Amino acid sequence: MSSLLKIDGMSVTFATPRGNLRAVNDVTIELLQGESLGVVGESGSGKTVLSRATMGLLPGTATRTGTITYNGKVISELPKDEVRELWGTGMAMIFQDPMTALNPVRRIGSQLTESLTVRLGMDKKAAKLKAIELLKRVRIPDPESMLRKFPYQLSGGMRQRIMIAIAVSCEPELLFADEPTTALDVTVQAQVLDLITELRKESNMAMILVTHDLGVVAGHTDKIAVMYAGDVVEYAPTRQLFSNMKMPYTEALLKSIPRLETPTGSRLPVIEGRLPDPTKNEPGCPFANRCPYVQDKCRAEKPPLKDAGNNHFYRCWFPIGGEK
Amino acid sequence: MTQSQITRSRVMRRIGVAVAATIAISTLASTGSQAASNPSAPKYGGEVKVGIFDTFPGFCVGNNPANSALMATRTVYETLFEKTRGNDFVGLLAKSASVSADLKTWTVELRPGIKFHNGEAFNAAAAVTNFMNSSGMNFLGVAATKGPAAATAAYGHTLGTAVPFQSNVLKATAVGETTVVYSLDRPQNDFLGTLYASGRGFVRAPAQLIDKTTCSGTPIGTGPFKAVSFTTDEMIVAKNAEYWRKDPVTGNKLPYIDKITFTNIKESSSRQAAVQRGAIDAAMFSGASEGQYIQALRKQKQLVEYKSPAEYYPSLWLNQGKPGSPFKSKNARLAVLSCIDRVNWVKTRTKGEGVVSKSLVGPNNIMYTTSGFQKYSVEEAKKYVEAYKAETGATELAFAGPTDTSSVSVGNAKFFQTMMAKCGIKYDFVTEEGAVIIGKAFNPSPAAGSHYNAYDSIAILLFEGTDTTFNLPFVLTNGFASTSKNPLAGIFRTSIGSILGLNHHSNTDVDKLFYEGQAAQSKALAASKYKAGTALLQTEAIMGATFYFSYELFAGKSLGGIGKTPIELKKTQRLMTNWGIDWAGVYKTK
Amino acid sequence: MSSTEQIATTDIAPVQKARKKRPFGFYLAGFWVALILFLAVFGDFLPGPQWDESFYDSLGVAPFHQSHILGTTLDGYDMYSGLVHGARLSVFVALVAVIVGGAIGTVIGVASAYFRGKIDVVITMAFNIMLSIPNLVLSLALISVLAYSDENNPASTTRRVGVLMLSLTIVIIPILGRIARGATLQWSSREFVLASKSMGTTNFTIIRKHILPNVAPAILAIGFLAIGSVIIVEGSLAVLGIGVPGGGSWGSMLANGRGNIAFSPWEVYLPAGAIALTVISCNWFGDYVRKALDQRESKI
Amino acid sequence: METIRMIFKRIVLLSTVVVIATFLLSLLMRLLPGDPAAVLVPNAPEELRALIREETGLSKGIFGYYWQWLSGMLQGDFGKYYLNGGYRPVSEVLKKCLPPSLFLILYAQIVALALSIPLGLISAYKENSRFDRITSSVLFTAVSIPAFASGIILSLIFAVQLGWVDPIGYESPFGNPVEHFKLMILPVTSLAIGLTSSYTRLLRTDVIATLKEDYVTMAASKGISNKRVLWKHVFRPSSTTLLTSAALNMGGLIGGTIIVEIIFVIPGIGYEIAYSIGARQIVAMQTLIALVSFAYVFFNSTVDLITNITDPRTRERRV
Repeated sequence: MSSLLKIDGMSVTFATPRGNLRAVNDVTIELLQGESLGVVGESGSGKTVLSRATMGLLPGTATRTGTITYNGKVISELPKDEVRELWGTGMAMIFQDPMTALNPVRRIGSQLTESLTVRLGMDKKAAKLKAIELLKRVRIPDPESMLRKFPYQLSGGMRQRIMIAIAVSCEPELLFADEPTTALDVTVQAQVLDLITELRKESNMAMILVTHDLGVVAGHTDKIAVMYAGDVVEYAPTRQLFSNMKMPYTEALLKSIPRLETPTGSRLPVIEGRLPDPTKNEPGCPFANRCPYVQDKCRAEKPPLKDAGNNHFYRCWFPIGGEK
Repeated sequence: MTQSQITRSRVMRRIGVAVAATIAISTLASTGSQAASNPSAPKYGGEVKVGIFDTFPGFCVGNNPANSALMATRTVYETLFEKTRGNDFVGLLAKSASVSADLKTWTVELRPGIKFHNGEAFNAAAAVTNFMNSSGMNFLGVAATKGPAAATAAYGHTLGTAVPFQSNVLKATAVGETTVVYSLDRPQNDFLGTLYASGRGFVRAPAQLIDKTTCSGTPIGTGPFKAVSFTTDEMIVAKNAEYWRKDPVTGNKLPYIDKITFTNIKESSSRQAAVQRGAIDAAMFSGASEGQYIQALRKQKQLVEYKSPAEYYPSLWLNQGKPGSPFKSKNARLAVLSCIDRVNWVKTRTKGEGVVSKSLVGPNNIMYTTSGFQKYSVEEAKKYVEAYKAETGATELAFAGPTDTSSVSVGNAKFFQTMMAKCGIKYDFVTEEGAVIIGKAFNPSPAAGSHYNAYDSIAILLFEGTDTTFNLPFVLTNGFASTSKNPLAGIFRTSIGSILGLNHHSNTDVDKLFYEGQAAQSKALAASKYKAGTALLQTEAIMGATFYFSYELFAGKSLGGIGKTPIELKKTQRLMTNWGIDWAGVYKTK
Repeated sequence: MSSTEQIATTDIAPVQKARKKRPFGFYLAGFWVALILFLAVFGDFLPGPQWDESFYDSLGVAPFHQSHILGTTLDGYDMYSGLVHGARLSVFVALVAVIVGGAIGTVIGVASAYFRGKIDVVITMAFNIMLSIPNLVLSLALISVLAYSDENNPASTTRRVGVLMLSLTIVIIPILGRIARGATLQWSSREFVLASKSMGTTNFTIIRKHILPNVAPAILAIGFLAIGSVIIVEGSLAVLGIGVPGGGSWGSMLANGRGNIAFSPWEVYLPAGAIALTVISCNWFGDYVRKALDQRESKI
Repeated sequence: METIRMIFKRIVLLSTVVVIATFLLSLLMRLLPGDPAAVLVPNAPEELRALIREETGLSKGIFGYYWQWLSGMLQGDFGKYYLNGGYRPVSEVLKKCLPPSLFLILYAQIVALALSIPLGLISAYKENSRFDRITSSVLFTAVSIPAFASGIILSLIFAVQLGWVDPIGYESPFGNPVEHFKLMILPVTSLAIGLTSSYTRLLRTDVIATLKEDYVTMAASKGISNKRVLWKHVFRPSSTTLLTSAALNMGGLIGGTIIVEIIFVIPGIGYEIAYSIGARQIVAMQTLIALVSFAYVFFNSTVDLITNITDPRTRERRV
């Protein structure tokens, strides 16, 4: 399999009234064709920015540095119009909240066929047929009447399926899924994720799945990048990560997932403390203040990214289970 | 059928405070230059747009269109007689007139064969109907038999301020088809002036007069144009194909133009711009308030100026009748009249277009005399103020007057206020809409405790033209003489008859002198009596004046024939008057 | 709390700069308003020609004349003195109308939204009725009726100015009243109000302590805009001949001079400029208050 | 069914507002001191005044008068302008003065919308850019210049000095369309300046908010052009406030055209209102203002209704 996407040393800063805010710090990630990567972290960890920055969907207040190579072509320096050519057909995105990400005043049909007519140049009839097929693929009953509906007439799960249909409509090679299930009921979360994985497998799509829930990525990704305060703090193949967790932060994330076997009434462990202020550049490990294993060195110096072998990287002075 | 012009809502704008002067510019002077300007032969057809500065109040006897609106009205209607440039009368609808030796019976011969726009014949009966309505005689007849309510229901629409202008006529009788005999109460040598009424004595079709629901909205006359439609601010008239007049020089059938649209363009600057750019073919202006526009237009080579003689005489009326007015005191009147800085008024307010008054009327009026006219002197005025205070025990000389809402009128009032302040006189002005002012100044049924004229003083144009008869109802103590045998006198002496004299003075010597003037058998005697009357008004400080002014019409080269079509050979009517020009002989050059 | 996700929004706005400083216009507006207020208060003590005296020998002189710094009108009135004097009337009329109208409107609007029920229905209806008639028409009708007098000595100048202010005040009441009502509705359902209520605080105290301070900025913002509109309406009324009589305000200066634009254009440009600058300044302040308000909102 | 009920409720509310507004107007007219008939026909004899009092219902007290006026209105009798001796029906005047005003307002709205939609979209899209700041300041200044001043200045420059169009007048579009449009240019411009300014600001604010919506990012991520995103995805959801306010202005503008109609001598309804107020023609005045008030309430309710029915978001709220 050849390399599809390579992010090399990407940083993103936002200009805010309180000063520059560093959202993503020097991140390097590689994704092969058909592979899926989970990006995991709390809110504010920079995971959403990472995905949007990669695609180029950032607001004007943001500055991005580093190199992004897509299919062997450096796209980070391309003018906007050429990057846009990739959107939809090359890379596509499924958004977090299906309630807000569908245009409330346009019918499902027009939103769904827009990419088909505009990007693929289909005529209206063909686009409609294709749209119906897409809706069938995302398991929507009675797809023809669906085309005439407005988003408000649909449930959250339905809307998310529509979004998925829109995202895959042009058969992209790379799919960004930004917390695709967060806004949904627990019962439909799994269905939606399974649907995405199935679609992905059918057409060998690569995927970057952004989530705060380690449990979600476990079954659906090949590798995982854990982010904290803009840094990738642990990066490993999925199995490797779960079997040989190095970062205290990853551990804390894992503990915070509610499990069916957790006795009712017991308190769910949460990560104490808060993320550091991203506008300030303080020395030391950013997790130091919240880390149960913190030592003096952690507060003094920021750990570099270390290689644990087996494509496993982490960023900690005192990893769980010790250094390799 | 005479009509008063008092209800000129917008006169206030062209007001002043005035008396006496020399003839500055006369109509006759300006005619020569225009003779050469339009050599082309008259052509038929075309539409013309004209800008005016008054609204259209309607066309019944009670509606008195102000001067520029009168211009439009007079394309539809015609008077019995028309004034010539030599200050004589020439018959228009009438052919001739003769008077008995005692000056009490006037016999008017009408032109035969003239028809109103609705096909009705204009004849002696029609002329009498006009008189019976506008004089109130018809009203009286019904009132006598069926009571005033029935009379109002039938003729209320034709009751207007025209009534006192005809108070000297006891009876009008039709003799045959074309002869009307007017029997007068007092001898009157200038009765044709009464019939002309400064251009307002025009003849309406009996059908119009009789229907009270349509009288003011359906103008039907004999004129060169028929009314097509009118709104408050626009009147459209179209050619009357059956018009009776022919050009006595060329024999051409009149009129030439197909359609004229008269539009009230309130904003002077807009009217100026419109005529200057050729958006309209002609526009009328008032020299009293639009000096800067007139002067700017005068420089435009593409326009021709038609200027009336300076024979419009705004006056300052000092109300002696109103409770609380200071003007029962002669000292108060003298103080105010001595405080009028006419030279600077003319310079500032008329931009030099007016003429400084030296008498209540101008030099081409038979009443003209400088005798007794108060001269401008702040010291004198201050002395009179002191005398007034001593006489009445008042702490100050204070009075009020109205101004309409236009910038010019308010500006005039402000100027007047500053002027009075220099003499220690306190003048307060009250801003009200023109129509409201007219209503309050000429109020035939004042509420208890108020008066026919609600204002201490009012500056307004009522004296116009050269006919004394037209000015009399305003200066006499009552429109109906105390000796009047007019059957209406009983009813109207206390209402309509008494409202026109805005001064509400009680000096019957004034009445006597003017009546003697009207009864005089020779022009010289008449003149001396009139002058004595004017002098009395001036020495007694009954009223004042500031300036005289002219009306102007500016027309583009697209119009020809203005002032070139006499009614009869060698009897050319006036070129430019308060009611503009005669549109019958005007044609479009392209 | 800061979250990058909240900032990350859309790509389709190109580079923008974060703005921290108060814009230059803010200071300009402040300077102008200060100047106008100064002139309105102390104008009569400043040296200069009489504002209501016609200078017969200098009719329509251009600005920068030695004795008439801003020129004179075609009728000989000094422009500088007129503007200084006009500042007082224009600003006075506008301030009175907006402050009094705003106060009444706020009381009614707040009460209406706070107590709800029938009062609210009636007041909302009343506001709608008043708003259904255009500003200018309503004030025209009010003035023409209120300034009319049947007495022998009819409505005086002072009375007309009073009526003018009264009419403009009446026009302002529903405009600001509706804003106050809307803001109160929004705030009175907040938790701290409910909490306060549950602790037995009196309605009056709640309104005074919790509602008014929060509603005030919204009213202030619109109030500034209203001052601008009142100045313009006053000018329009002057054009119609029923503004401040005698050319005492900027509006009536403009109304009087409008016909002379071809002869002495400064008669139009100077008062129009003064009105425009004042209106711009008021709008600026209104905008500034509104933005500050938005920021505060977004922080909560 | 629900829609019908809503429409019915609106109609009831609308009529209530109009009835109360006009009743208050009657009350206001009756505040005029003295005899209202004397106000209508200032120098007519008492007999005529009595006749007019009877005809208008002024003799019947406030309720009688109002009822007579209202029932007249409902039967198409709009009252009269009283002249000294006769009258003109207001309906006749309306026939003449309504079309010019409607054309004027319509054109001003079209021009203002045509300008403010692209301006608002672009300046929101380029928020805080030089374009945005220049547009904002120009519009800010423009709205601060009163219509009467801009009208006079426009007239001086384009009609008097450059002579491109005639300074005044009105032509019917059916008789002389070219002249009609030429004459409309200046008045429409001076009306549209202020409108454009406020519309642009409204739209800009809304578009800035919409641009932050997820669905806009979503649309952009489809790879369609910015232009398409702006028009298809941003403009429509942002336009509700703009269109509502434009529709509301229809009523307000009828009165707001007074000044422009006077300066450019357009025989419209604003002009007639000013005239009837000036001449204290209280019956005509009441009818004309009632029509304006009706227009305002009518447009207000209609717009509300239409957005209620057509904008899925409001339906969502109801659901």
